[in-house]
Amino acid sequence: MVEELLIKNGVVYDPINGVKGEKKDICIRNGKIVEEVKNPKVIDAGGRVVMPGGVDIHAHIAGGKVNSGRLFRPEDGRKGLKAKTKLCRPESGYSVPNTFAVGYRYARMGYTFVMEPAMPPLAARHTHEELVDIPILDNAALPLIDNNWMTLEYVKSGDIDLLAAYIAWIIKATKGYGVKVVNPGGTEAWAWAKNCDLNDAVPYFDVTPADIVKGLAEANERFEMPHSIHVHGNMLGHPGNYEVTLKTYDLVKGITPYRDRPVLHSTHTQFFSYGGTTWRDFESKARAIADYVNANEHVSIDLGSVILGDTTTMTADGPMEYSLYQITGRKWTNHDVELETGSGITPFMYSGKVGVHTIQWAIGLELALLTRDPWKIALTSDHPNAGPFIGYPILISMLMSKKRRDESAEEMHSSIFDRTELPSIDREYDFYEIAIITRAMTARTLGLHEHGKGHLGVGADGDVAIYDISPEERDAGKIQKAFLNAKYTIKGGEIVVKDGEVVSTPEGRTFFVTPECDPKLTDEMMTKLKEMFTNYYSVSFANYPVQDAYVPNPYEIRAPWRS
Amino acid sequence: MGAKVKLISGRTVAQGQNLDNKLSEEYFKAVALCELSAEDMEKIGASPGDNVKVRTEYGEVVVKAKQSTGYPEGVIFIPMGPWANAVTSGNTKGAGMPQYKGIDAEIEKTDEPVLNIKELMKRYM
Amino acid sequence: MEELKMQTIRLRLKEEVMSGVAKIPVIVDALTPDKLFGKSEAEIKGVKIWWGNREENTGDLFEVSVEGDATSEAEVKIVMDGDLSRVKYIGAGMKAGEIEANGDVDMHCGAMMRGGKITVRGNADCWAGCEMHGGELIIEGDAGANLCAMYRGEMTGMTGGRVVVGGNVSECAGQYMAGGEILIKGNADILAGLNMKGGKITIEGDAIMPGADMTGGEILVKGKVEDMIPSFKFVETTTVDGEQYRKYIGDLAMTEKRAKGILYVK
Amino acid sequence: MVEITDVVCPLCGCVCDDIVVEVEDNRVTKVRGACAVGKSKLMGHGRIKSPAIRVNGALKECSYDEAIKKAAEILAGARRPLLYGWSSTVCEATKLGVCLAEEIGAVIDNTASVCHGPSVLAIQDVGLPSCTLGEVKNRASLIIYWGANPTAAHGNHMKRYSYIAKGYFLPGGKKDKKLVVVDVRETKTAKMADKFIQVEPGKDYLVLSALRAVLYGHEDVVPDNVGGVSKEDILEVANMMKEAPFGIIFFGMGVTQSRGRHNNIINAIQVTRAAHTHTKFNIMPMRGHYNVTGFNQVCTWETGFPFAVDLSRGFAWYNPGETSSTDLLIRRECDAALIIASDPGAHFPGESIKHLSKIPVIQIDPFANPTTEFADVVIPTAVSGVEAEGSVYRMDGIPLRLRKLVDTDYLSDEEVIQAILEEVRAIKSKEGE
Repeated sequence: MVEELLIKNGVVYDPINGVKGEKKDICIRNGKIVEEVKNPKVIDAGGRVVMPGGVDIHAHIAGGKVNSGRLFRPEDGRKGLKAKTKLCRPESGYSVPNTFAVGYRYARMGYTFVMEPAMPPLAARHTHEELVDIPILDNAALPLIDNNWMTLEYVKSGDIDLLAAYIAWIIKATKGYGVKVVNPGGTEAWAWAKNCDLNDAVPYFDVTPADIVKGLAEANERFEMPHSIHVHGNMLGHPGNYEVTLKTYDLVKGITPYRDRPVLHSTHTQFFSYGGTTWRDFESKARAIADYVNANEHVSIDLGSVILGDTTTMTADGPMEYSLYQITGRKWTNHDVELETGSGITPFMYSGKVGVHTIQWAIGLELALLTRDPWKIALTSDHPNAGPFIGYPILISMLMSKKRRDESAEEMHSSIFDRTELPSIDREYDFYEIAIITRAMTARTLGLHEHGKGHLGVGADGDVAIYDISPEERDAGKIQKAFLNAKYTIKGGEIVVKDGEVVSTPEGRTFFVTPECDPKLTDEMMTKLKEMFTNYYSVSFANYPVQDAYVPNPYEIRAPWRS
Repeated sequence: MGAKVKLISGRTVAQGQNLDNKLSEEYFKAVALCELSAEDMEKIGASPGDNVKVRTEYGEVVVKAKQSTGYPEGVIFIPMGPWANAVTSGNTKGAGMPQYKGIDAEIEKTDEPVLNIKELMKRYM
Repeated sequence: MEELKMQTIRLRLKEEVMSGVAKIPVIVDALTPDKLFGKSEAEIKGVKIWWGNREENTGDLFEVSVEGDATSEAEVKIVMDGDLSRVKYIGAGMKAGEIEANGDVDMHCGAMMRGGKITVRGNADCWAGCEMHGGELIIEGDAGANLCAMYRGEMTGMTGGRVVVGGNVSECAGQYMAGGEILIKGNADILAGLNMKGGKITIEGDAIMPGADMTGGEILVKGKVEDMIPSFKFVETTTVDGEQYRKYIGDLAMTEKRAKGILYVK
Repeated sequence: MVEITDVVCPLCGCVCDDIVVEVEDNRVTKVRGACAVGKSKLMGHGRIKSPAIRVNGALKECSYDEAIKKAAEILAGARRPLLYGWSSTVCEATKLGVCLAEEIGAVIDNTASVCHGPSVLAIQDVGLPSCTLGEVKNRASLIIYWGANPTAAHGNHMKRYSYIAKGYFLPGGKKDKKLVVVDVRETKTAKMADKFIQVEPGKDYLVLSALRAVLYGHEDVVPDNVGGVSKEDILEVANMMKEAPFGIIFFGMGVTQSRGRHNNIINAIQVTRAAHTHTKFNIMPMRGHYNVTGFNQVCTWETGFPFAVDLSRGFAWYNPGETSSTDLLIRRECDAALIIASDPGAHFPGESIKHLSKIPVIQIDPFANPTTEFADVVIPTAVSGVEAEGSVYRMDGIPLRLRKLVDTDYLSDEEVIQAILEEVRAIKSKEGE
């Protein structure tokens, strides 16, 4: 590893530090950003765009569900085949790439951190085994906590402190990062082939999804958690669901976050911004969602923007995947996880010739363009649900070029003109705003900016992306190309990508949070938890928590109890 | 006197208990046998403990006869292992999986001995 | 009319390639008429092909000779001789021209081909004509499993072209077939036309469990049908080419909405 | 004496993790809670004493270093090597195995190839509506074993997870449940069933198609007898499926290894999908070895494909039927093989063994077995789950960590593969010079 690095002549976009396209040197020593260096290796950025390493807030890259997707789609594997090189291991897959391809491809795009957003606690070891096998990227994973019987019981009895104790235990036991919610209550109902709307009673448990969301948001704020609850709400993908979405946001409005951040992160919001009553009168309600986000401070969103083409959809939202499979008739995998969660997977093709897909495609972009403050928005495609992450550069070019959007719209189904307002939006993102939605906002929303990610201030990690493009460039094609293959990606002070090729493959670190709960509450919760294990789990309590061996490169963040 | 049968193979408890002990007498006793119905037993004029020769398109092997209930006439069972595989087809028909079950076979009573594992493996070398 | 020019490229696999204890396969998708068109004998000898885990020069594995000239890909004919039983991907992906393989050929012969003609004077192993889109594949002997089917996980097999098998075919011939024609002069092992959604399969001999999970296309069995799939619906007795057949539609195991396949049985 | 609780059993795909073991003088002396087969495994058997290399037809003892060096020479020189086995070892070893396969351009394959490989092919066609075993325990009021005989192969399966287990919604255990068994013979499992369906060998496919037709409302087209099963019985099973709020099919090698192979499984999964139009229905393969699933998981996330992966051209090519072990051997494609934690000598068809016995074979295993009879290099290792720890995956994909119960002087599988890999790299870099 080079001990000192100096990046000269870069035009730097570092939103967390307010650096807005300034010509600025960046100094790195021993993997961290420093004021100055003495005897550095010098990279001449030659007036190119320089940003902190990308931080993805939500991409399904590791774990049982992702691997089931790979396993049942050898035809997808066949699409991305690349032979091994002296340095790199073989790549496979397009929408469900193998672990090595995940690391290399993200690094080529200038990303250095990715959040795996759906870890079934019972299978957490699996997620970590894959994360370890993803080269280069720092990472973390969010355990699913909302359909767990322990959660349902405590929400039902209203014991938010005990719920917090359970959250603390399960985040520690899974070496997880925060609280993930996926179709609260609906996933439990799916165990009986049913589903739940926001105010339906969950079968046998006598709570509603609304109770669960509120309870978890309150419990999460009992600690100094770096991230808010991360919510995939009810009725994902259903026409008319935007009202459910807004009601869900309203549930947590009064809750005070422990620090200056939202109390609810609404993920892949494109899938939750639907109007109409059926697929026939389906339309965009991105405006309604954006208006809400514009007017409130307690919600952040990521886009879940569609990338046209074939992909593999996968989520813990089992009933949603079943509906999708009924539409397509293609292969369908479902995997319900005892006492905790579920999941479904089915391939899907987004086509610009299909009205519904076209509207979905427009909604993601509308959300980004109609929400005024980019600090509330993250760029995602909910990889691979709305399309594989390798399509991010396409999305970036769309946001930066009205011309490109118009050209695309011309080729697409006419519903883009009558069911969305995308064609009438003139706004174009600049590089600074792109830097916000791809690294600064995401790092800040995850609380990672306090741990060296998403910015280039002194003390930050030496994670830098240099894109082969000048700040004046407006050509969408050139923008897309530049963001696909970085000129340089530097990770922890080490050059990992040069001219779009991976040149070194250091191991990534896994970030996890240790919530510190009141021991009395923990003891009380533990009695109930052990009963669950004795009677209903199929594994023993002692074999459940993720052993240290699964996190060989740990980065621990402590989250003290707020008494 | 022979009989035409379908041969299947599969796991048994005793076979499983000796998986790590295959060169032993216990494994031999557990696996070098053939379970069949009383009807088939009678058809070939064999009594429990007699040796039976099983012949298929792919080879032949001698195993001990064991009368068992639960088998329809014309279905015989050899526990998974080297004796069953001596007569199993390797043709996977493009699926990767040999057909271990439902192989057309002929059985007859024989005075030939049951080969032990070393003798059996020698046949391949 | 101007006489069609022809170029003949002869490739004879050297004996020593297949004479070891192991018969390590040679992969020849780089040796199609369209890819070799315009190359000199020396250049053909230098074309890299895989033999096991190493790349070799074609000239090191094959005796190569070239006669005549060609002005287009269509005028190139490749004649392959020697022990071809471990030579894979003969004519795979070819777009034009002709290949004649004298002997039994290995897997993937004619896979993904789009045009031209392949004649196999012997048997072809599994995946012959797999995901074929056009052209003509004649197999004079038997064909292995998954003839004109798809690779793992794909939902579409053969989409076009014509295939004739002189002998018998193994399991799952024409799986997920969506177009084109297959004529089988011998018998078909289980599940011919599995998941078929278009195109036509004619089986002159016997068939076992044909047409399972069909959603389209047509299968005609001139011989006996053993183990008829129990979820087909008898429609009527009808005459095809002067002979009486029982016409079924199916497969109702795919739901009524999707059961649009037609199966003719004697 | 030391008592160790919550021991994870390294035998079958059930991976029971509530076993209690007593250890005295560094030996397992007592096992509680395991089935007969699992207990036998944990108690242990005679071992291969030393690494050995075959010289003039006889195995000659040698050091680990010598055996590893010889193994590396064989593999580095091979044009089409096969790395087979991997189902009775831990994922950590498999990871290194994939790396070794890349390094030497090998085919890597596991015992799924001759077990539930067809199930994988089926999943690749239609997917797998399934769940974890705890879901079955807590919710499944209808349990169907199809071509599976857990009383012989998965001793604790019914007790811990299915028919006999008590669960949250089924507190009465088997009183609250129904058991259906479909098999060609009346096994012990079949004798316990509420309904036993005896099908003719090789006719499962037909019965499954008929069942689907009935579940989709087309009983009118189904003939009176399908594959030896009466229409009446088919209708009865279909009704039981429709009426159960949560049901599951467990299937075994009775369907994967008989005529139809993977297509039987596709059809069984299609039955599950058809049943799902009425109620909640699931299906799960009864995976054999304790980590056969783990290999498939690791191989999938590392190469993109679950087994039978050919890395000879530097990228992964997956095509069971071509790249699967029995085919490679019958077709005489391989010129060397490394066999680890498995025994093709006992479990492959004779035609495959014939070729295997003629090429250089490296065997890595704690125990002597028929493969040892012709292996050219024999490398004994620690018993995973007794003498070495590591990651394994249960039949339902749940990852667990095997424990180390006693000390050993044997190297672990992981250490041996690592050493071979390093040796191979050294040879290759010398060649490169």
